[in-house]
Formats: sequence, C-alpha cells, structure tokens
Amino acid sequence: MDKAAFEPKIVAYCCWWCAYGAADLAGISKLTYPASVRIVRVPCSGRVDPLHVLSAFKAGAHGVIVAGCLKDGGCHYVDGNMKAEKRVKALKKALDSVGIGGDRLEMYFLSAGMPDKFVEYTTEFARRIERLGPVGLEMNRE
Amino acid sequence: MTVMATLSLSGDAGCHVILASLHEKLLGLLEPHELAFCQILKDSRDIPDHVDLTLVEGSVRTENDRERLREARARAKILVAIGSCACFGGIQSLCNFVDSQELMKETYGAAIAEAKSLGKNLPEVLPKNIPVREIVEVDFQIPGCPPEPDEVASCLGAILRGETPQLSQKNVCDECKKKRGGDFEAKIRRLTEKPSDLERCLLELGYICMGPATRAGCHAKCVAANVPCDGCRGPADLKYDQGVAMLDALIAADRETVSTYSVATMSAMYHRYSFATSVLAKLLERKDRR
Amino acid sequence: MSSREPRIGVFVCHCGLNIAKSVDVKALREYASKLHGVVYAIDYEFMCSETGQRLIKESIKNHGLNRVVVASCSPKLHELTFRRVLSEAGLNPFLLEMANIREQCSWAYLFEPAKATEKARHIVCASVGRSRFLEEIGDKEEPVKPSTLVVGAGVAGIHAALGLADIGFQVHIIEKNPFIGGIVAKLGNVFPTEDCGICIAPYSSEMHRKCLYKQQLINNPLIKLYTLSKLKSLSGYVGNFKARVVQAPRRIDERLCIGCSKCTAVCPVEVPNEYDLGLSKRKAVYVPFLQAAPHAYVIDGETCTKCRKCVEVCPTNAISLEQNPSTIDLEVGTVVVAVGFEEFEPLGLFGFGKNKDVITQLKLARMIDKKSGGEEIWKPSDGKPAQRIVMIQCVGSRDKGTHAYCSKICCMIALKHARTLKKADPDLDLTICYKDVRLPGRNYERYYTDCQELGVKFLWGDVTKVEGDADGPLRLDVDLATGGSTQLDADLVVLSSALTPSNDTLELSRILNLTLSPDGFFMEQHPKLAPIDTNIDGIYICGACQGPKDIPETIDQAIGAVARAAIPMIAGKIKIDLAKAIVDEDLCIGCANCAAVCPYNAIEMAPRGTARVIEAVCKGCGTCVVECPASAIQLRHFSDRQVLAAVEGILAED
Amino acid sequence: MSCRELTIEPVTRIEGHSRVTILVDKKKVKGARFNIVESPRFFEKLLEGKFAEEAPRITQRICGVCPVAHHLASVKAIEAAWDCQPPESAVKLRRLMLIGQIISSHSLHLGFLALPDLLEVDERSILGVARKDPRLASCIFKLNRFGLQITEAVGGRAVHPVSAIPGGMSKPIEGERRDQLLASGKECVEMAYELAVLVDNKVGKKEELIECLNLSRTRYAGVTTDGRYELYDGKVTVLEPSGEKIEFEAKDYSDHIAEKTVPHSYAKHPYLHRFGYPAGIYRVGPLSRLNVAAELRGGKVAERFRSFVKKFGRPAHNTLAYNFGRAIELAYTVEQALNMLEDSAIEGNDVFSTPHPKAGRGVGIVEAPRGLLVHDYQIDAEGLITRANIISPTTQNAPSIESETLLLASNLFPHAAANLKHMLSTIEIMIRAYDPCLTCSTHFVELRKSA
Repeated sequence: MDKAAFEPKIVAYCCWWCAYGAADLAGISKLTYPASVRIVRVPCSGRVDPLHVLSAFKAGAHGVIVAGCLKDGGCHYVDGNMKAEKRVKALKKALDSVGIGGDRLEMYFLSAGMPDKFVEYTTEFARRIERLGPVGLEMNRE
Repeated sequence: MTVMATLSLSGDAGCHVILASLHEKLLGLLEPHELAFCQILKDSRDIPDHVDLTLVEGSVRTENDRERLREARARAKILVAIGSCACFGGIQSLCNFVDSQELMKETYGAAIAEAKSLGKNLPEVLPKNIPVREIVEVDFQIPGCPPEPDEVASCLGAILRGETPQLSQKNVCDECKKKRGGDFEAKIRRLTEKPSDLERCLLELGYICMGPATRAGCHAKCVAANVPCDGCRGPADLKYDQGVAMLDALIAADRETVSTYSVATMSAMYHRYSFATSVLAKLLERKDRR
Repeated sequence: MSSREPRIGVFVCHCGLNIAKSVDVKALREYASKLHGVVYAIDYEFMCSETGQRLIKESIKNHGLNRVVVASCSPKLHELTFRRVLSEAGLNPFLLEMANIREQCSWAYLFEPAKATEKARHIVCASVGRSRFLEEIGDKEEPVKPSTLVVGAGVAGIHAALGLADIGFQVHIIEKNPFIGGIVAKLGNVFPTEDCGICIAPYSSEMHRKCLYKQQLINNPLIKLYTLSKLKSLSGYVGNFKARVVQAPRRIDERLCIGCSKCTAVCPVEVPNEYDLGLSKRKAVYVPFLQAAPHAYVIDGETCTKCRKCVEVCPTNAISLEQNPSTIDLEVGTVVVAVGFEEFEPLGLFGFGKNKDVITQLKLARMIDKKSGGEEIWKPSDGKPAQRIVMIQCVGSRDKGTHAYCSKICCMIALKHARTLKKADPDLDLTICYKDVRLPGRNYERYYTDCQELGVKFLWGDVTKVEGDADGPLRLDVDLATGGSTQLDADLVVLSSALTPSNDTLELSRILNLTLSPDGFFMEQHPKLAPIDTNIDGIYICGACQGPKDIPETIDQAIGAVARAAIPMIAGKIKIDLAKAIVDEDLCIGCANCAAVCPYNAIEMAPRGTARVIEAVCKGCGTCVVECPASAIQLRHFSDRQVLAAVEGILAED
Repeated sequence: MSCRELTIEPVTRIEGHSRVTILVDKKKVKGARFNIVESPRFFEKLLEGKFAEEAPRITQRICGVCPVAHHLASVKAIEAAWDCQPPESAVKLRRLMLIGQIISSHSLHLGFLALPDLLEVDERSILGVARKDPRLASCIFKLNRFGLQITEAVGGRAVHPVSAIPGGMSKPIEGERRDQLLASGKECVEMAYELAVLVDNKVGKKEELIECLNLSRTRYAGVTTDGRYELYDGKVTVLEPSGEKIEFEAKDYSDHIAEKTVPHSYAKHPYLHRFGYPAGIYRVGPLSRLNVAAELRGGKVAERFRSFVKKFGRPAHNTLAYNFGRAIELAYTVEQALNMLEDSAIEGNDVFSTPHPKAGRGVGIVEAPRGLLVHDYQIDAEGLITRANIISPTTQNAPSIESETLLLASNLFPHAAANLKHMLSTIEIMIRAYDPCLTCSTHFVELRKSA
C-alpha cells in the first residue's frame, strides 16, 4: 500500500468531563485536527476497559487514544484517569505481543479548557500512526 | 426414537471418555435411541443422512475437520458442541499465536510447510484453530475440559426429552469453599509456591485463579485440590471475554507480573481454553498489510 | 424496551449554517436513512428550536420511533433539552443518542466540506449503532434528612448556618479553631461600610442583633457549634450523609466557664497571640480578644505546662487538663463547605521574612485595629513611627511564579488602609505601587478618589527590589510602566499578599471527594450555572474556599448555599436516575474488587456476599466495571455492549 | 495399471482419526499405509514461553484417555530440570494415580473397544456387550469407575487431574476417600482376575486369529527397575528378539531413538538408531512391558503371567497378545492399587517440597497405558519452557502397525477374494489390539533426523 495514501482510523476514547470538553472547545475555537481521529464518549477514562481498546483494534482501528482529565486531582471521578493510565501501560505490552504494537495506543491528560492541547496531542498521534502505517502481523516474541 | 451421532474433530477424545464414564447412565441414555455414528465407540464409517442429535467434540484445525463438521451440521437437526475445544477452540488455540506455516515448518520441515500438508493423503492444516461455532451454527454448548459427566448426562437427557438444557449461570467462586478475606496480595504467585493458607481464596493469595471468570458447575474441584482454577469451562456468560475480564482485574490489582510476561505466556493463564474466542486472538488475524 | 426491535429516527440539524455550511446535511440524512434499524431520517434548520422539538415529538408518534438520534451540537449543550423532548413524547429519555457533528465536525473542518461530511457519517453511524443498544432507565426516590453540616465558622459558614436555622433545619457547624469568626475577625473595620469586622452589619438595630459575636450562633437552639473540630470522614449521599467529626479537647467546659479570667491571671506561660499575628502576647489559657465567641476560655495543650494553677483558681471547676479528643458521629442531609482562605505568606518576596519592616496587609490591619486614635503606625523593627509607607500590590497574585489568579480584594484592602492612615495623619508619605487598580464593587471607586484627594501617591510599575540597611530606610527599585525606573525610600513596606486556599482544603477535598480547581480552591459544578453546587450532590461551597472574594460576595454565596441546601431538604426527597452501575448477582462472586475501587464508596457488600450499588451514591464513572473479574457489573447507559457498538459504528466502512 | 486402493476410513473403536490404505492389483498387495489423519495440535510449540509448572496441566490435554501419564511425565521432566525431589508420600500418590490410569484406560479399551470383536457380539460396541453379557458389562464399568475414582481421589479430578505439581502433590489423599477406594478395590480385584480369565478362555480359543496375527518380529521397549515390572520410574529397557537386553537412562533417549518423517502421516516414525530404519522399529505398551519385565510378583496374577509366557513365548510377538497382556496388567494393577491403599503410609501428609526454578533441561518418562511416554523440556532461568519434545506410545507403535498391516494384508489377500470384508476387519482387529491413541501420536518434533 502506498504510504502517502494511507488514511488511518484512530479511536479516541474521551472522558466526558475533560477530554470531550476539550474536543468540543477545539471545535468551538474553530481549531482543526486530523479527521482520522474519531471520538467515542465515555463517562470517565477509568471506564475504558482493555476490552474496549482491543475491540477497537479488532474493528479496524490503526491507533487508539485514551484521553482523560489532568493528573493530580483533575479527574472528576477522583482518580479514574490514573486507573486508566495503569491499564494503558499494561495494554501497550499486550499489544506488543499480539503484533499490533504498543505504540498504537496512547493516553493523554488534559482539562476541558485545553483545546490547544487536544489538537496538539491528536495531531501528533495521528502523525505517529501515519508513520507506523497499517497494522501488520510481526510477532514480537522474545 | 432419536438418531444420534458423535463427531470427533481436533481434540483429545476426553469428552468421549466422559461419555463412556457415564457407564450405566450411558446405556440408559442410548437404549431407546440409536447411536448411528460414533467412530470411537462403535463400528460406523459414515454419518447417516438424517441425524436428530449430533455431539461434536474438538475444534477445527484441518480442512478435513471443517468438511466433516459442515457435513455433520447439514445432516443434524440439533448440533451440540461438547467440551471446551468445540465450544471455545480449546487449549490448542494457544498455538494461534504462531502462524500455521511456521508451526508446520518447525514440526515437519520447510518443504512440507510449503505444501500445507504432508502429502496428498493428508488434510490441509488451516491457518488457525477454530471453535465449532465459528464454522457452523451450534444449538447448544456443553463446556468443560472435560465436561462434567453429570452435566453431560443431564443436558443430553434434557435434549432427548425435547427440553432446553440448563447450565449454571454462576461463576466457579460460587461453588468454592475457600474463604475470602477481602485483601489481595499484589504479587503474582506461581504454582511453584505452596499456598500459605490452604483455607484461603487462591486469587487473594496471588495465584491466577480463573474462578471469577469461569462458569460454575464443576464444584470447584481444582481449587478444592489447592490448585487454581484454569478456566476450563469458559465464561459463565458467553458474551464476555473470559481472559480479558481477568486481565483487567489483574491489572487493577497492581499485579505487576501481568506486564512482566508476554501475552503469549499469560494467555495460557487466563485464556487457556478460550483463546480462540478472545478479542486478542481476533487481533492476530488482522493483516491489513498487503 | 431493548427487546423491542429498534426503530430509530435520525434528526439532522443544520444549526443554521453552523453545520450545514461544511457538512452536506442532505447527503448525511440520506446516508443515515439507510443505516441498520433507521426507519426515519430528516434534516431541519434548528432542531433545538420549538419547531424542531415539535418535529421530533411528532415523528416519534407518527413513525413509532423507539430510539432517537439527534445529529447536532455537543450533548453538553442540548442533551437535556432533547431528553426532555423524548419524555414529553412518551419515550424514556435515555433512548436518546446525540451525534456531535458540530463541535466535533463542522466547526473543526470548516473549510473542508468533503472531510466534514465524511466524518459526520462516521459520527452518525456510531450514534445509530449505539442507539440500537440503548435501554430505558428509570429513577427512584430517597428521603432527605432535614439537617446540614456546615464546615467552617467564618463569615460564610456562620451566615449559612444562621440562614438554614432560620428556615428551621438542624445545623451542625464545625470550626477547627477554638473560636469562630475566621480571618474576618482579624480585619478591624471592613469595606465598604467601614464597620467592625467582628460585627459586620451595624446599621439598624435589627441588623445589629445579628452581630456574630452577640452569641447568635451560640444561642440558636437549632445550631450546634463544635469548635476545635475537624471532619474526619464523610460517607453516604445526598439526604443521607454520615459524618465523623473529631473534636480536640478545649480542656475548659464551655458550659461552666463564666469568663472570669482568673485562670489567665495565674497562668505562667506567655506566647505570641496568633490573633494579633504576634503583635501581642497571650497565656496558655486564654481568649484571643475580648469579643471572642464562644466566650469560654481555652487551654492550648501545646504550650500548657500543666502546672495546675488555673485548676486551683477556677471558681466553677470548669478546667480539666486531662480531657481527650472525642469523636462525634452526625447524620445530615446536606453539607455546606465554608472553610475560607489563608493569606499567602510571601516568604522571600520583597524582603519579606528577612526584614521586619516588610509586612502584609493583614498585619497592617491588626496594627491599625490595635492603635488608639492619635497614634502613628510604627515600624515593627524598632517601634519608631513609620513616616514613609509603600504598599506593593499583587504580591503572589497575577504572577506565574506563585499564583496566576487575581486575588480580587487586595486593591480595596490597600485603599481602605491608605485612606484610614492618611485621614488620621495627613502628613504621612504613602505610596501604592500597583499593576492595575481593580475596584468593581458598589461604592468602591470612592475609596480611590478619596485616596487621590488625600494625597496618596499611586505609582504604576513593578517593584523589582526591596533592600534595607541595618539602620537606614528601605530602598525600593521600581520599573515604571510609563518607562524608566525610579527609587523610593520607605520606613514600612506593606505587601498586598494573595489569598490562597486554606490549609485544610486538599485534605478536605479527599474526605469529601470534591474536585479542586487548578488554583487549589474548591471547584464549583459550573462557573456560571451552578456556582455553589459541587461534583457531589448535596455538598455545597460558599465563600473564599471557592476563590478570593470580599465579604458581600461571600455572604451572597452563603445565602445561596442556604437556598441550594434547602431545596432537597424542603422537598424531603431526591430523585435519583438509575444510569448507574448495576450488579448481576448470578455472576457476582463477592470479591469486593468493585467496592475497593469505587471512588465514592457507592458499592456495599450484601449480607449474602454479592455486591450492591447504592444508586444515590454512584456517579456512573464505570471504573468498577473494568475491574470486575467476573464481568458481573455493568454501567447502565455505558455498558460494554453500548460502548463497543459506538466503536464498531465509528470505524465501520461506508 | 490395474492397481486399486482398498481403504478403511475411519478405523473405528480406536482413539483418533486414521485411515488404512491398501494398494492391490489383481493378485497381490503392492503396499499398505496407516494414515494418521488426526490434526496436529502442536503442543510442543504451544508450550514454548509458558510457565513450566503449568505444563503438567496443559500437556495432559494431549490425551483424554491417558491424561495422568502425560501429567506425570510432564511433572517429572520439570523436576528433573530443577533437580527437585518430591517427598516419598507424593511419589506414592503419583504411583497410585498412574495405576488408576492404567485401570481406567485398560478397562475402557477391553470393554468398549476390544471385547466387542473378541466376543463377536452383534453390535460391535459396549451396547452389544451389555446386551449379550450384562454382568460382564457391569464388571467393566466397575473397573473403569475404580480407575477413575483413584484418579479423582488423588488428582482432584477423574479426567485431567490437577494435583501433580513440581515438588510433589498439591494435596494428600483424604482418609475418607482412601476408605471408599479400599471398599471398591476389594470388589474389583476378583472381577479383574475373572476378566483376565475370560479373555484367556474366550480369545485363547481363537486359534485362527491368533495364528493370523503372529507376524511382527520387532524389538520391545519398556521401563524396568532392576529388571522388574515398572510403571512410574526406572530405566528404559530394550528387548531384542534374541532375548538380549539393552538399558539406557531416560535422559539419554535421544541418543538411542531417531525419527523419520513419512509423507503419509502426521505422526513421525521413531526407531532405534543403532539398528537403522526400518530394522530399528520397536514396540511399546502392555506387550512390551510384560516382555521386558522378568516377572510379575503377586498372587493369582503371577500365575496368569506364567500362562501368558507359556502361550506366547518370550518375547511374545503376537499382536493379539496385547489384549492378553492388557487383561493381565489390569488384574495386576488392581491388585497393586489395593496393596498401596492398604498401606496407611499412602495418607502421608508430607507431599510437597518447594522447588527452585532454574534454567536446565529435564526428561520425564512414565509407562502410559499404551507404553513408553517421554516428555523432554528445556527451561529458562525464569522457569519458562523454551523447547519441548514429547514422544507418545502410539507414535512408537505406528511404524509397526504399518508394517504389520502390509504383512497381514499380503497374507490374507490371496484368500480374501470372496470375503474382502473379513480381511479388512481382521486388519482393524490387529490395529485395535495396539490400542492406538492417535491424538497422542501427532506430537513429535525433535529427534535425530534419519538420513
């Protein structure tokens, strides 16, 4: 496949309070970010189940973002974002060993008032996925 | 009179051993009916054209398995998957991590792997090991490795009476006699360590006990023998991914070892019998590169 | 119900041109109409308008819809609007799904119609997919206890407590200090009325009776005051909170103490008086100032030597040196948090902490309050009169290195003090170095004009350095905003220091599960629409614990908190929607993982060993769902099936 | 060419899927093949990267008929790699469990698979046996149940037990269970003996069939301890047709056994390296065990053994003698089980000593119901398996089954014109006598490659 023509599909699980709000504000501020980023609303990044991440890849995603509130007290559900971070860390490893690659999953922290960060993170991530290209099946076995 | 058949695909025949171990009950179940095809237990070469009830043991690994399964389905009114190989792909699905070409190459050499089979007399090996449900429609599943004899008898009895069989809807922990204290040890323990308290819940002690994510009905026998449940009966509710549910819980419990070992290693712990049905296995099938 | 085959209606909103300009709404409607389960699709200019709402209602009836997808703006804006529309049309409100094609789509790709239209298709496909799995969700009622816990007995807490008691509710008010009044009690006269800070409301005799220190709070039979008390834990939920309060020993029985001061007279221990910021001394057994309430002495356990002299002289045997802390359990329906602020201690800034003649406005307030009529302000270093005073504004405020926010009341405090001093001593050389002068309150501007008339000098610029020799005056370098720089000499430098959250804020936020703003103050639920509500139903905030504010605004908020807290208590019951976590008891193994991870203690273990969600407490974050090894717990409205349907939809190929 | 193929597919009343192909022209047999069509399940590959201590539970899924054998060979391989010695009580329990396995497997084979032929019942299945001789069927069930009960009492489960873990056993046997087993055992001893007599009487009379199956002249391999009959531990003994014996340690098996990949079977053909292929073909299983053992010690069973030796000579080559041997072993193992259960030491509580995982290689062998079973693992420092090799009994018997099929077909074909069916069914009886377990047989990765 021609790399230039590769249009990735990226699922962004956005927590309702912060990341979703930041995405909204990006729109309100008429800021643009890659259209490949497709937002799925969750109440809290702590709701994002490893199953959801894996299923997104199963359904054809080339990258998955989990976006939650800022660290250190930003989470509207106390520490759901920290739980999500822990899961994302473990999942990256899992994705490595099933040949998807942990680089295709990232967690970001932002507040509802950070549309610029939302744009920055999603743009940067989309670039990364474009670089990585389509999902292959290189087994990463020790 | 009900015409019955059993079909063995890729598996270890343990389900037939369970059928045989029903002894008098087996005779009772069979007596008014006809066991028309059962390669292991009686002389019979072909599945008859019309079968009322076919039990399928084993998973689909070869072209031959697939053909025989499709044929069996076409000839059966009711098709029941028996055992965890048939229901979930079974333990051999852990090989789905490895490309079948590579498996063949390592086992039989490069030339044979190229040909996908050892010779014209042997069936082609499929790229992966597949549960029955993914090839044909299944009317009922009796899980377990092996399935519980009593459960097999009661399910067959129910089907023969025209009823819908019932399996437990609960998890193994429901039947487990071990005591829970409420706190979990963060360390993952392996079987090489003896449980410090034989009365205590193995999951709490740090062992990867699949009891919480596994369908009850086995009386938690393994745990009663001080060995963690390895999930042989699959999830209680088939819409859940047994291993991922456990993976989540282990990550949650800060069990660091979960991320220390590769998924291939850990899948044998939390997906031992159901890997083929897991979302992880489906990920392996993704090949969008040309 | 979900068992019914979904009949989905899709309503594509143009939002005028907000959406229609970049998204081809007709094509989108056409696309939506072909999606699985969609029986009706229509586009319209403004779905949120009366006509748009009527269109949805009529379509529900005419086409037998049982799921509604509105493709319009963010659900943050109109989800509740459209849920109400569904209710009015006889559909359960949770059968609504919004497709956010404005914020997430048309506005983000304003000049790329092809891209915007394609993305809108994905979003609508996800919403339609998810809507197929939506389920009806009902609600239930719970009783509300008619009592309130007020945390903090400063001006905000006191007003909230009095207001609630006036309505007739039982109030428990806790104060960490031995006496009530908070920082306001230290301020002397307060703007804009220049009356006594301890009394606050002096004008009419009726109002005067409300003076805090006239035992209002202490004597009200509906108010129970706990001094020296801290909140240790809070469980439960709106209507049914259980609070645990720990009260430190006063060592003097309030009911027996007659305030005769014999104990103080004999006490051999003398320490700086915190109330006066060290300007005066107190004994180990003391009242900080005469009007202090409650008017009962206290023994400071830290410095008391247990010489027992006080015990011997006490005429009423009120003293017990061996008293221990006690635990008080309270059951309340609502909680008001009013823990106020602290003055920022600007250590290292402008010589503060190094030079005794660099002080803060709060200390100046105490000095002004203490001095008698004709007296001059003195230099703390040597007690000599301060002839040249310089005030520096915005110390620790509007400053990236310390606090980025404006502390809001420092300008007024500086002007109030300048006016008072200049009136008393017209010869005083008084300069205010400022960045901006911000005086937005009623009658506030008068302070500025008064000061100008009185000859207060205003210097617009940044003070870059304050240096002092052993004996000579303090020397200030000022970068002028108008260009260039200048130097000033001063006998006394007064820093208008920032207001910061009180020390207990962080700990309290954890106990109460309240979120904090990035500045560290308690976060209101919404800056405009819900300025007193918090992220926890039934817990309200008022006063400076939410951010710097002056007394009038604080009292406004306190009265607001009275109203907010009274609403559920007057209703006597609350309605709880059940879009919360739910346990499948068959699958539950009783491992209590969910209860352990729940940030709200919303899950209890039932006697038979399975988990149970307290719907009134559950906030629906769903973290328990992930941690359940038995897949026995699901979050309604965001079940695995529903989330996965959205993912599958959003990734579906056209 | 006027060659044609005669096929039997599937070969019935054996475990697993296979096909016999006989190539004939008008007059004679040109060739014969025993195709193991059973799908390979790649257990060796599957084990790579897995925790070694989980292998006993994983590998037993190779075979539902003889899981205990795999369970124990696997645990022994790991213990060998970790230099770990399980306590005596644990070894006792394992021996008992293995005996239970022999009892349940042999009774299953005799009753469900072999007897229908040998008794010539109408419906060739256990149903036919039950109709013809209900008491016999009931005996078979009782014996089978006794075997499964032993496995369940010691192993936690009747099929796919769980209790053998590196270092010993996860639990001792409960007194109550031991009492129950003792009671059933006492009932079974007599039944098992009677069954041996019945096989001897009924089948002994089939002179023609016995004569017909007296074809193979192979070597025999089995485990012995000091030359005595052994199941759980010992040296591999190879018996030459001449009566000479060669012994080697389990860990050295790969120096002695080589393999040949044959293009018509997913099982590979092993042979004794020093004799070359096909001369080095050898057999395993009940027949081999009775051939390599000097004697069976015991009561009435010893007598049976002597009559067996008298009837078939030493070594006994007759393939039908597998069934006789199986019946004798069944009676012997029931006797042994009872002896072990009567000794109160079986209730010993000290059943586990903590192992210390380390890098290394370990070979574990046991006698499975169908013969010699080898598990060979390479383990890394973390205790993960890096390479595994498993040689199952049926794999070792497959070359002999095939060569015997050719011999048998060649012998029978000239006379079979009128009754081809008889020829084919005789071939099936021969194959069944081996009690092949084909799911076991397709797990064979690494041996010295033949030239």
